[in-house]
Amino acid sequence: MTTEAPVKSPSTARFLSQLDMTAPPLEVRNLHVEFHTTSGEAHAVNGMNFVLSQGETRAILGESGSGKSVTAQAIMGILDSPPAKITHGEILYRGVDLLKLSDEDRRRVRANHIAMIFQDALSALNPVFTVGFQLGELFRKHRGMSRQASKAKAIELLDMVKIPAAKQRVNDFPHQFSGGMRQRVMIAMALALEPEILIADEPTTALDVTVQAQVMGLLSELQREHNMSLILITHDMGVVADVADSISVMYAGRVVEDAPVADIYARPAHPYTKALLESIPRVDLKGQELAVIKGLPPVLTNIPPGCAFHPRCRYAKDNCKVPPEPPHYDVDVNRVAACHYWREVIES
Amino acid sequence: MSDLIPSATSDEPALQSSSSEGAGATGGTASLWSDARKQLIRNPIFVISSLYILVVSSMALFPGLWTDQDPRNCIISQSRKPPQDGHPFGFNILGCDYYSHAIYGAQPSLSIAIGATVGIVLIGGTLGLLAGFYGGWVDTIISRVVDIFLSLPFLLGALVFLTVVKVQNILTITMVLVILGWTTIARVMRGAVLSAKNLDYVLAARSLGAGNLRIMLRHILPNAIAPVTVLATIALGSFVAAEATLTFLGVGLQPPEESWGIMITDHQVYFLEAPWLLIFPTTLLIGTVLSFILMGDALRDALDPKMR
Amino acid sequence: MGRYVIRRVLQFIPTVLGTMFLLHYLTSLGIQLTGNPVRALFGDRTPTPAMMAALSERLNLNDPCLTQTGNPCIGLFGERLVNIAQWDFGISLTGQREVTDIIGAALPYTIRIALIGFVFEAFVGILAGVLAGLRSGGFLDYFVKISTTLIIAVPIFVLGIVIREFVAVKFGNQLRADPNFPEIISRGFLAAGYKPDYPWASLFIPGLVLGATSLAVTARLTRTSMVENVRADYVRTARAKGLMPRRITGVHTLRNSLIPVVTSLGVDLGVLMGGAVVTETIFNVPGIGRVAAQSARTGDASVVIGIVTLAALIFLVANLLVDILYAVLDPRIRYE
Amino acid sequence: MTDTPSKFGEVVLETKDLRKHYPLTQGIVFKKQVGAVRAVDGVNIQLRRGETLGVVGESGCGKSTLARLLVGLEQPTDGSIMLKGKDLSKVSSRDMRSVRRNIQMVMQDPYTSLNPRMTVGDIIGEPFDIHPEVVPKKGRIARVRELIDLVGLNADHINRYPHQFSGGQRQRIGIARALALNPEIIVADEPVSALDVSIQAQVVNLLERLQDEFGLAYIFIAHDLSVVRHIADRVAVMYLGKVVETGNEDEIYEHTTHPYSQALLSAVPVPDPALRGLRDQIILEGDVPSPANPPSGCRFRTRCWKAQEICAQEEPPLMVRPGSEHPSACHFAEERQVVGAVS
Amino acid sequence: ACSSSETPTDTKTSGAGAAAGQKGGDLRIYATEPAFLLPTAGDDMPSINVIRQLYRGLVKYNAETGEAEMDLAESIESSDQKNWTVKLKTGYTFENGEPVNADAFIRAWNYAAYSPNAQNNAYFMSRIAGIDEMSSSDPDGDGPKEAPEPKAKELSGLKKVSDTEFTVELKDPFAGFPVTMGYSGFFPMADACLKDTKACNETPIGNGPYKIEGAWEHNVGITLVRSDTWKGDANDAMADKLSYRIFADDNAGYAAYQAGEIDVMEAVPSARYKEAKAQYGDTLFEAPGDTFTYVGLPLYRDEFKDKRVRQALALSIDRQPIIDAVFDGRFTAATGFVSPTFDGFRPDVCQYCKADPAKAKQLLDEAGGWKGDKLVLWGNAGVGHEKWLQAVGDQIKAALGIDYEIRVNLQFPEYLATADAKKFTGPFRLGWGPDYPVIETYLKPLYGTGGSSNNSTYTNPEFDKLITEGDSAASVEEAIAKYQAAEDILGEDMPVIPMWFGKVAALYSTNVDKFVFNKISDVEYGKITLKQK
Ligand SMILES: Nc1ncnc2c1ncn2[C@@H]1O[C@H](COP(=O)(O)OP(=O)(O)OP(=O)(O)O)[C@@H](O)[C@H]1O
Ligand SMILES: Nc1ncnc2c1ncn2[C@@H]1O[C@H](COP(=O)(O)OP(=O)(O)OP(=O)(O)O)[C@@H](O)[C@H]1O
Ligand SMILES: [Mg+2]
Ligand SMILES: [Mg+2]
Repeated sequence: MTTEAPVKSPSTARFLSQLDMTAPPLEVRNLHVEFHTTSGEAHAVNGMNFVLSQGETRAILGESGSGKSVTAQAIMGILDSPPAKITHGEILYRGVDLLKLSDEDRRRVRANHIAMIFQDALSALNPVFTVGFQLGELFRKHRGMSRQASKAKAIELLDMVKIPAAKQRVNDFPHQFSGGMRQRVMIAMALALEPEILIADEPTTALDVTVQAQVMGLLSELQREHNMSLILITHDMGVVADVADSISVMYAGRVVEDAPVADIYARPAHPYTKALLESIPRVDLKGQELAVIKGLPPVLTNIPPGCAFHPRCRYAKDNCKVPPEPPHYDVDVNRVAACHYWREVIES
Repeated sequence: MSDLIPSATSDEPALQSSSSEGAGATGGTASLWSDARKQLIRNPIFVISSLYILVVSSMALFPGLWTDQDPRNCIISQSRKPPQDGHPFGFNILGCDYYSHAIYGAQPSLSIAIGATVGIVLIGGTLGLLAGFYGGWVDTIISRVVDIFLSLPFLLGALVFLTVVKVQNILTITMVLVILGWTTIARVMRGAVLSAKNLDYVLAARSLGAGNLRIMLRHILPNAIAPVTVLATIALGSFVAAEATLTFLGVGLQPPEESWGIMITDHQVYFLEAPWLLIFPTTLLIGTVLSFILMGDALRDALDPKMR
Repeated sequence: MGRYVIRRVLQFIPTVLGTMFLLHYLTSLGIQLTGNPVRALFGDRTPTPAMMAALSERLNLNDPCLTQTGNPCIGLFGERLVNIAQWDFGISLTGQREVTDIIGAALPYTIRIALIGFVFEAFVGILAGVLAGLRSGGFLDYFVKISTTLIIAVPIFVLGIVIREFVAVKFGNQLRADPNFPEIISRGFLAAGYKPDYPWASLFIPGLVLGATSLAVTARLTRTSMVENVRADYVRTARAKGLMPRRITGVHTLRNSLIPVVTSLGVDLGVLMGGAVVTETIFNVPGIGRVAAQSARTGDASVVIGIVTLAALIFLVANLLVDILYAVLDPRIRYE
Repeated sequence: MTDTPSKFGEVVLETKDLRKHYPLTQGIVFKKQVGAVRAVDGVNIQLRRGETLGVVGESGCGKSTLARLLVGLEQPTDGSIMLKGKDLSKVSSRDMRSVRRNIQMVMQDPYTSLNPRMTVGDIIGEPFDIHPEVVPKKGRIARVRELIDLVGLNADHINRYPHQFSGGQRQRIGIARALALNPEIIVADEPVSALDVSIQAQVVNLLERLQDEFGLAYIFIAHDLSVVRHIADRVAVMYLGKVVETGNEDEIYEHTTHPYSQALLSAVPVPDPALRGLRDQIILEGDVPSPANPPSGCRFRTRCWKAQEICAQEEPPLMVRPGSEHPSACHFAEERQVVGAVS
Repeated sequence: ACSSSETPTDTKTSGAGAAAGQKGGDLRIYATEPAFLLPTAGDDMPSINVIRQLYRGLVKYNAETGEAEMDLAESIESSDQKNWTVKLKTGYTFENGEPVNADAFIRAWNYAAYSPNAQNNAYFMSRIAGIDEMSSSDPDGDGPKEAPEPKAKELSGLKKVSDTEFTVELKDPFAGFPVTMGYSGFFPMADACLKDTKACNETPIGNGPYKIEGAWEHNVGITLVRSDTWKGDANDAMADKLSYRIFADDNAGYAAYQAGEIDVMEAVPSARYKEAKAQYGDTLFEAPGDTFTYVGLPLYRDEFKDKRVRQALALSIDRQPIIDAVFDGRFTAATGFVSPTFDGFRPDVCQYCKADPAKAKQLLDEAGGWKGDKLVLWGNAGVGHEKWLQAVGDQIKAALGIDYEIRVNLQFPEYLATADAKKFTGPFRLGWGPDYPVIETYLKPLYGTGGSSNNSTYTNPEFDKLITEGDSAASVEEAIAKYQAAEDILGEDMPVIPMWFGKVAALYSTNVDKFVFNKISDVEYGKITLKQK
């Protein structure tokens, strides 16, 4: 893709000059997000930490409600506030704390530097505008292109994500596409301005396995081509195993284990990760009875003290049940686990 | 119903979507009513309007509680005397105590409104239920009939109906309001039933072998009732106002009935000379209409998870 | 799309016929129940049978079915349909004018006042709704909510009379006392009712009163729709695309939020045309609403039937157009 | 399907050439049928007592329609369903109720499949209201509590409403309802796909336990092939309203012969990074064609890498072909190991 | 009789003097929609108000005295009060140039009388010989058979003598004939007008001091400008322009007056009277009126047959407090059966028309007490009669102890049908307005045997005889004496309870220099002068 000269305002220039290109593309430090609800404050994210390095694919894994999407939206700066409130933490993009930027600068980071793909492409695309309009809009608003030029760009993008007959389909509405194609349109939209970082929030959960394979294949291909860093949010351990470099496992809004992908599957260091791995059936093995994680995920307005996982944990001892929550123990280089008993876990 | 119930009809898209939402998708649905109740008692608007309605209803049901004067006991020489000791609202044209008039006037106004609301809920609800549930030609016919009645402008329609029946009493006015008002409920009900009828739990009951009646009454109706309740509350308010407007147009209740509508219409011309004659009944009326509408709004917000 | 339009148009026919039959039956029943309305023309002087007969014949009230209570008078309905197809709605009781003439003369006024009301309703209503919806739960939201509820709660005739007496007469007189004040405002916009010298300006206040209720409804509907849409996934996408807040609201949120609003506005135009009964009476606008109210009271069946048929037709056509408009605005329907 | 001797009991459910076509109509006043969505188009399956038949396939291939046909929510357009040897289309409507009792359903979405206005007791007890002959009135509450207990919930929760339970618990309530009439067959339409992985295992284990306890036969529909492998004894792979391959778990997963099944299986991600890049992944081009207008001949040919001329002309029957021991509907059926295969 | 469903309010009385002011200006007039602008058809006040400016007839009424004066007629004479000779002045023309001659009158009257033309003013022709041949009735009521064509197309009683003279033969002698000729139903019409009455109704071809400008804008307004063909009194058209603005609601009209949009509003809405008097006292014209409101008694019911019962009922009512409370004093309590503005009016004819509860009770006791159930008071719906009827009921209840209920649910058409069918079950309210300035207009139609509006079914041969004698009396004075004797009989028999007569309350603006009111023919719009700027 050729890039036209971006329209740069002085403030953009100032922002660009702040960036430290030697710093990792993204670093999240001790992020806390709360939601104000009728039944109290819901602590959706409680001290999220991770570092995304250049060209890396980092998977954020966790059950429904563990705060994956909220984290992603916090990074994008598109949380609805109210009710959401970031109470703590830093989100460093190339060393610059996004939370401290002006609204205008923050807006420019989106799509230009960090882009995002959503889970449900049908509702994430505006039903009343053509796909071409929605793609072209990016070029018109961020690059100041003409209608025609932006349409040509849109067609180019559709071609890039392998949508057949892109020239015609650019005038279609989202509902006229199949699920897989819609998700590819979303990918095209996210990649349009060649961001450095792409956040994909469960990009294939709504798709069939065969289509999922297509889309995931396309995504990793494009990631490689554009040398992007990718945050892949999912709860499918299979998908992660196929594409991720490193994994952050979340439980109740907190990373409980952060490790390179191979280590986690081979020797999980946190009881939650371990239980998760044991409880999933595998297509390549006719397993015996599945292991079960007893109990339920915590209610976010009332997270158990100490280790949030302790009520469901078979390793839990008394010190897990009282504050403070377990710190991130260094298990290995690049590897941490938030469990007092990670050694036992890793060895069992 | 041009001037009067558009609040109900036009908010419908929102309602319908809420019904589909309410009936299905979210996990929050389930607790719909109990959650709603919790939310409602904490909502000052809801509490105040319910209290107001309670007061007004008690006037209608037990006027004796509020006044021991006979509103028909008039001294013509007291005509249009301003409020004074023992007669807080003053006297009307014929020298009757205006306060007791206002108290007794609540009954016809509310009877009409409540009667008409019950009517539209029964008729509109039943027809909407049948249309939505059976679909096919039943739906086609009912929908066309709805279209026909819907196309009559409310006030003009009421003028035509009431001039035809000639007799303008609580019953006929209620009937006319029902005839012109049931369609909104029918449409909302139909929409709610349509979205409820293919829900999984209805299919589950079907696969157990449940009959149509059981499915309608036990599974569909309770879950379609929320949007209807909201609409009915708002319609109730509109009907209180409608009674007054019909009286203004000369096709409303006839004396010696005493309704707020009559009181307002009779005395609107004196509003410079004896403003209290207009202000008291109008305030009572607007308060009631307002309370019902706000109550409906609060209900809608409480019942629709999306509005939270 | 074309198919969709044709289907809607075809559905329209039975509805129109049904509406007309309903009206026909009602008026026939009215005559059957209460007797020949011609009698009332003579007031307290009893007319001779010859006079009654002559007038009844002229007014087409001599069909024997009109004396049989409950008879639906199908024959008469057929005649009526044939006549209506030839644009003949009969003649009025008082004055014995062609109903089409009466409606033709009155309609322009109603169209004017409805248009004023409509423009007012659309602009102010949508604006208020959008502002309230964007900051739901904020001060403006409460303000819009309370004021619209209040407007809905006040019977329109009370509102109309209060505005006529206090704004047009009292306040207007103060302005009129000042000879330097522009007449178009003091005598036009603030006229006490319709005034032939100011055919548009003097309809301004009546138009506002007429549009008030619908305005409240539009504002509320817009608000609801906005609130629903500001949290929509595609709005989130628009934000993720780094668009300006103004564009997110103005293009992505508004466009979707306005779909139900625009359709309800379309129906409103029909409602306004038929709903001007009270407003036209209070502000002495010689439109169809005022004529209908008067005719209904004098039992002038053919005028009432003509006007209500017209109003119903306008309403149905508005509905039809709205459905088509809906399909135009929402591609999901268009391509079904 | 071959009647290979089986460790399971007699055949309790069998469909013969079962079809469900949803008409597509056109026309304004007089509607005429211009086509049909062939949601289920000639399906033959057999289910034995105590057996689990897994049905897999992509979205829209007709799995749910098949399920609805089996439990009587839809009437078949053609073909027959034999329940314990009785042809359901020939059973009088009076007997139908008691026959139907033998086959019950568990729905996909635990959030929408329970009436939010009814208590758990009412929900589980409703089958008894509809079939009062099953349990005498007096015994009902006891029976309901028994069922609640059976699915691993606290019987004291009988008066709670569904929203007070988690997804997994709700799915148990749905299962309890299905069990109430002592059916022999349970049709489960994606019973775990709405659940979190950590909860999914609980429900799968429960279903297995109940099968062992009561000798139930399951039709287990899923799009997650891993779960199906875990629970099913035999598997039927569906594509566009047809069964393209069927066989026991081992035959399908280890010795699959139909190209579609192969592609499907190869696309399933395996939670083992060690296998990354080593697996033989077949990526299919394009989307599933519309069931209203399926391709001629073999329906898979438009996406099949093996397709030849004959595939467009002749529809391959579902039968056992040389070189394999289980039926497959492909002219060029050929074994290829995809699962766990390291290329 | 102007049929009014409303509470009879105002009408006429003599106005200010006729000293000529200055001509010119645009007089903006409050009006309601006329039914017709054809003299033969318009019988309602709104129509007549306009017709009188467009057309002129044989006779007019003096603006100050109300006396009948020759207008287009040179003379109207008779020796036997039955055969009348009308001689016309010459030189008058219609707007289109046609002469106003004997034919112009004969053709208009024939047109009015011919029943298939269904002209409302046919009624006024009913004294002329030959009227019966001009109408035919349907043999089977509303049945399928059509009414046959009437036998004659022209009144046999009308004979043209010359262009300027014609004779009228009446069925029965009537001394008041010339006086009635001022009524607009007797105005002449042009040939062109009758050729296309529909067009003539919209753009009248008149012969009066004003002509229409443009056409009648229905429900909006009618604009008249001074006619250049008018040969009569030049002071009959003072303003250059008469702009009638049509209102549907008098409150809206009053608002327009308040906003300075109207110069003359002949009827203040009754409820705003007090306010108007306080605010616009200087420009409020008040005079006694001639509309009569009464409570009829259904003599066809047993309980009302005894005249003492009727007298007792009448005696229990105290009119003035009701008038003050309900109508802000806008009526004059009735003490007889004819209007105080009429020649021949005498105060206190009716001795039972004042409140005397004690005597009432006594009379009722003498009559053997009340024999009916609850007294049902009837009124037509929608115009507020219930208020004063309730007051009346309260007073009767207080005086006689008879409980009452009110039936005001019938709209006017049905109410009249009930009256025609003699189905009132108790006292009923009705109103009456005079057709011509002879007191007979209050007597014969209401109480004469078979009178057109004798809703009480009162019949008294002696009363009938006195009326007939009055009709054929040689002079108006003699006639009045007979009529007064008849009225005395009513005062004793009390077939109805007279309630009150209207009062005129007309508002004019400060633009008006001189307001002219004619006690017979209402506001003289043409004679009103405006302040010239
Ligand atoms: N607008 C909101 N108001 C209140 N709570 C919210 C809101 N949005 C999210 N939450 C809560 O925040 C928590 C984390 O939500 P999040 O969407 O991040 O979960 P997730 O890990 O993405 O789950 P899933 O796999 O279901 O997408 C959830 O418990 C959710 O209920
Ligand atoms: N009532 C219906 N009318 C018309 N077509 C229908 C109807 N129900 C299902 N279909 C169509 O039949 C086909 C099969 O649908 P079905 O729901 O059985 O698929 P499925 O395999 O269960 O898919 P999923 O995995 O998405 O649940 C689909 O193309 C669907 O659109
Ligand atoms: Mg998420
Ligand atoms: Mg399915």
